[in-house]
Parts: sequence; structure tokens; C-alpha cells
Amino acid sequence: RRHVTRPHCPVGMNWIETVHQCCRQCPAGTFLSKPCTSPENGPECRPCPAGTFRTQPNTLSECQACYECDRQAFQSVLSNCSATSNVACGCEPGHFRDCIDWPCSEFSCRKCQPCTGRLIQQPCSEDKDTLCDSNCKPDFYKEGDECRPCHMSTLDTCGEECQQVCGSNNDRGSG
Amino acid sequence: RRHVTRPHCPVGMNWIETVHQCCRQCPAGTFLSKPCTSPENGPECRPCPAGTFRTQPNTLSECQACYECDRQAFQSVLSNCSATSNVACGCEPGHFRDCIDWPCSEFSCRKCQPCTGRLIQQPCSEDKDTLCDSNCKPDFYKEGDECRPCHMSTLDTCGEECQQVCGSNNDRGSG
Amino acid sequence: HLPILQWEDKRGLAFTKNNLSYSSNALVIPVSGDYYVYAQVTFRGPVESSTKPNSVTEIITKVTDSYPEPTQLLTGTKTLSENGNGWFQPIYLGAVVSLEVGDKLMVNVSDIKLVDYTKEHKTFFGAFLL
Amino acid sequence: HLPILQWEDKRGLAFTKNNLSYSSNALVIPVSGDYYVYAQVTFRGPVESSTKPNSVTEIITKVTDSYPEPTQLLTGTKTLSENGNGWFQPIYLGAVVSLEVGDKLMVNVSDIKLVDYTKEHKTFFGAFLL
Amino acid sequence: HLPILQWEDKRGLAFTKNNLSYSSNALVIPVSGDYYVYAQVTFRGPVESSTKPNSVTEIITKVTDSYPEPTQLLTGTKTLSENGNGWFQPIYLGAVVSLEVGDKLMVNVSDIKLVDYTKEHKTFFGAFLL
Repeated sequence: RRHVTRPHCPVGMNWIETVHQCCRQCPAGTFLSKPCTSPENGPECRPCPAGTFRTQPNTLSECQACYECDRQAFQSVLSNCSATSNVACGCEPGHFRDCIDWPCSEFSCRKCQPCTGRLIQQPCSEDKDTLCDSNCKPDFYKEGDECRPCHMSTLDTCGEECQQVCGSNNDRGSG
Repeated sequence: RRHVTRPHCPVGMNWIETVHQCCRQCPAGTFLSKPCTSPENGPECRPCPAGTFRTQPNTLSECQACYECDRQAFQSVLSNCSATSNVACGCEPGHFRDCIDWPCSEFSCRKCQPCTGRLIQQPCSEDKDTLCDSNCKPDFYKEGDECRPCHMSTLDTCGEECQQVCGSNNDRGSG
Repeated sequence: HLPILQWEDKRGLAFTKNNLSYSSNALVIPVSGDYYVYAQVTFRGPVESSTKPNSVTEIITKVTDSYPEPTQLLTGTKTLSENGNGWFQPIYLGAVVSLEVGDKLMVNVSDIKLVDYTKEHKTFFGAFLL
Repeated sequence: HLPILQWEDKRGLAFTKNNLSYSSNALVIPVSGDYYVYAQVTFRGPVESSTKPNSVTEIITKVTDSYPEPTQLLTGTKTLSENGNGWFQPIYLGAVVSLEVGDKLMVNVSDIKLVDYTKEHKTFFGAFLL
Repeated sequence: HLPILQWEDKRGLAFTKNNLSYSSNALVIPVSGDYYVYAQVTFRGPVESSTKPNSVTEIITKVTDSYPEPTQLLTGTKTLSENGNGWFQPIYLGAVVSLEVGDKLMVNVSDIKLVDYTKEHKTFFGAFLL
């Protein structure tokens, strides 16, 4: 077969099929616009056009298109695309990264839960939702899995749980 | 470039690439079977074969295939396909149109809900389910979100709600 | 065997040419070679009689005089997790297969009542010689 | 009509050649013949404003000077059964269609806000002459 | 990087010709040009060890001597809304890409344990020169 194995080029050089010789690589941030005429003289390299990039030295004829951050899905730009690096996306404030796949190249930004009426065990972070304390803050009583403020409770809505927590407050006529 | 812009034809005529001239359009319900030999004499137009249609004058070489109504999914034919119009589908009696997409080109026909034991606020229509009254008809009592007839209730199945509504009837030993 | 779909081969967008012909529910191969064969079936429900299906399957099969049984060339199987009301599920299949003159290509489906046959641009089938 | 997608035709993996050109959101057919036309749209949600959609649709349409209305060539409609959080749904369509010189090919979608435009290898559109 | 699938290239429906060869999990491009590249992976579950996945991904990548990193050419990502019991999810990808002689094409998947490798007509991969 014609091309069983490709001839090896010295480090920093790649085999260019069209000119049948090794050419020096173009630096990161550029692409090969014209192959070298001989291994000694350099190839013609041109900078990646806007919206494209190359992170590594290469002998490719085009640069890779930048990704875009998913603004409609609450993503934010951590760092813009440059000639040598792709865009990096995170989540807008008040949202955390909910990974769809591993290694989290696809993720959706979900709203951090507010922990109303509870103490925050762990604040919302880049990739983890807020961790709320399991029981309610003082002056809050449990209703299902919600914590309600005592002062909002009225005599007839103040069930057993509420009595226990807020009972004494009502006597003192607060709220 | 060879074909930068296509020469403009007078109203009622289209450019025909194969004969390089403008030809009169074939009327709706027909298609172009042979292009005109010169703009003055007409093209040969043939009627759309059964099962196909064209709603507009055209110089196309075939007619569009008619859609079919989805009989297995309770759709009914509102108007048949003709040479100049596609089939129009609706829902069989007792079903309403549940749009899958906008503008409702895809829809499934769902059974209208019966409002057993309730008054009908709004009857089932082409594209809306029956709207049932929220409370039960006289002589019906609420059980979960269903309305049950009093006469079907027995002493032990007649809970609190039922007592309230049907209580007096039971004394009179009706049903 | 699974039910075989029937196809329109002349009207609307449908056509056959280069001797590739359609007869008794099959595309008939006119000359041996490698073909890109493809088909999309849009499944939809619920339908009257059928119980709630938990999956739909589309298979492109080859029937040849040299072997008594059909050969499954391409298969798409999808489980359904749609709840009660209306659902749609398109399955597209396509690949290069080596075929002999006279071979017949057909499309089988798990349940013919679930096939959306109402619009030609939702369910289609074809092949071309490379 | 449904919204029409715009495409990148030069940067990264995108390219046009053999006189197949891209202008005002459409691939323009340079010579009459049979083309294999294909497109994939990756839909994703939830997104800010839009209500919870119950389906997504991708349609490849043809516009021609010979007829005042666009023709739907290929359609993929999928109902969504994803619950609250993040969901992805790719739809691929491809088939052979007969086209005339000057015909324009476009991709329409049910809701443009649901289209994942962030990576060129997830949503793409193309055609080649047989 | 994501796991790379291995393929059968001789037995059954599989074949390579016109110098397009298969070696170390990749299709090797024999001559520069535009190729229609396609692959379908059928994913299925549940499987023993893996936790309940919430998505599956298939990526066709290109490796070239001219660049130290693989390039993602085509990607299909689908979130799973299937409940506990058995599920199937096919993902088909296909498009035209420009390739150079010596380029290598591979298929990566999000989780190799979820790939249905049992039948050759459910999971397949190929390419042809235009």
C-alpha cells in the first residue's frame, strides 16, 4: 500500500502531504496558510480570524470555531475566546452548575435554593446548590418541608408544630 | 458568477431555466408538464393527479402530495383534498384538539371529559376540553375530586362530606 | 416477521430513477454495489386500539434470492417514556451497505398502527449508489 | 411561518464549495439535480422566558421562484417528557430530494430560543450533489 | 478524553474498501477530500455498575498529525427521562467534513458500559468520499 507509514519529522515539524516534506509548525493562535517550500524556510502562518482559535502549534489550514456561552440558559462568560484559547463559561450569580454529562462539558445553570427560614449550612457555590440546615431557624416553624415565620401565623393556622415553636411568642403578643 | 441574478419575468410568468425564457404560470390545481417554446405561447399544464394538489399558480413539474387525516388517532376529515387544496383535519365528535406544537399543525384528539356529577360550565369545543363546574350537582357528594351520586352511597361509605349533602335523602330511604 | 411499510413512489416528493424501482413494498436494486440506504419513520400515539407501547422499533431489512431469510441491515429501537397524552418519536437510520443486483430493501416497524403516515416529509425511505 | 435558523458558512468546520453558496439564511442550489440534504439541530432547555414546551420541531424547507409558498421537505417532531431540570434533544434529518438551479434550502425550528447554538458540532446543516 | 469505541471491520455487514482502512479503533483516510461521515450508537440500560445516568453522548472525532488534540466533528447529546426499568436510546450522526490523507476518525461515547454492542445493525460507523 502507498502510504504504509508516514515519514517521521523532527520535533516541531509536521509532514505536509501536498508538498511531500516536513514543515515547521505554525505557532498557537495561527494556522498554516501556505506550506513551506523546503524544510529550512518557514511555512506562511496567518493569525486565527476573529471567533476562531488554536491552542497548540499546528499545520492546519483553518482554526477551530470558538464555542459560545449559553446566555439564555443563565450561563456567563468566565473568559472570552482569544486566538489561543476557547471561551470559558460558568453560571450567572445566584445559579450553580448542574452537570449533564461527565466531564461536565455540558451543564445547565440552576437557581440556588434560598433556604427561607433555615440556616445555611453551605452557601451556593460554582457547582453545588446551597445546603440548608434540616431544621428551621428560631422563630420559624415547620410546615411540610417549608419553614414559616411565627409572626405570620394566626391562631387558627398555627397547628401543633407551630404551637410548640411559636406558642410562647403569641402570648407575648408579638407581630 | 454565471447566474448572478435571474432575469425578472413579468407578473404571471416565471423564468424556466431549461428553456432560458419566461413562461406563463400554470393555474392552481395543475402543474407544468412541458415548458413554453416562447413566452407568447402557453406552457403545457396538466391537472394534478388524484391525491395531489397545488393551491397557487406555478411552474413546478409536480404537485404536492395531500396530507392524510390520522383516523387511528380520532382525527376526522373536515374537507377532502382537492386539486387546489390540501385535506383539512379535525377531531371526531367527543374529542377536542390538543395542540402539540404551534401553530397547531400537529395535534392529537383527546376525549372530552364527561363532568360526571357536575354541571357543565363550558361544553367541549373544537380546541378546548369541557369545562366542568368545580362543585357537584345536587344529589351528588364530593369524594376526592370526583362527584358521586347520593343514591349510590351506603351508610358505611357515606363519609362526612356525603352526610352533609345526602344525609336528609338517606332518612327518606330513597334509592 | 414485523409488519412491512408500504411507500408512495411517484406522487409529491417521491421519485425513483437510475433503474432503482419500487415494487411490492420494496426498493429493488438494479446493479450490484455499495449504496447509502436511509429511512425515517415518525411514530406517534396514543392510538385507538393499541395498548400503551413501551417502545418503538424501525428496521431496514434486505431480502435476497440467495438466502431464505431477511437480513436486518439497520435498526433503531427507542423506549417511550411519554405519559398519557399525545407523543411523537422520529427515528432516522442511514448507512452504507453492499448490495447485489435483485436484492430488495424494506422497512419493518414494531407496530404499524403507531406509524405517522399523514405527511410525506415525516416518514420517508431511500437509497443511492455511491 | 416558523423561525429560520442562521448559519456560519466559513469559520471552523463550516465551508461551501462546488458553487453551492450560502446567502440570507439559505443554501442556494447552483445546478439542478438530486441532492442528499441533511441537518441536525440540538434543542436544549430550560431557558429563561419560554414556557415549558411540550415538543420541538425541525423542518428543512425549499423556497423556489416557481412557487409562492415554501415546501416542507423533511420534518422531525419530538414531544418532550423531560422534567424540570436541564434537557438536551438532538434531531437529525437527511434524505435525497430533487432540486432545481436557484432553489433555496432553509432550516426552520419550532422555537429558536430552544436551539443550542453554542458548539458547531452539535447543530449543523448541509447538502451534496449525487 | 471520553472512551473510544472499537469496531468490527470484516465480519458480517462490516467492510472497508477503496483504501479506507481501519486500525487501532480508527478509520484512516487514504486520500484528502470531502467525506460523508456517519455513526449510530444505540445506548441501553440499566446496567449493573453504573449509577443512573442522566444523559448519553456520542461524538465523532478526528485525530490528525497536524494537531496534538482531537477535533470534535459531530456530537449528539440526549438527556434520559426513562424511569427505572429498561431503556434504549439510539443516536445517529452524519455530515460532510473535509479530511486530509492520514486523518483518523473515531467514535467516543460518554459511558462505554451503556453501549449496546450486541447486534451489528444497532451500532455502526462509516464514511464515504464524495
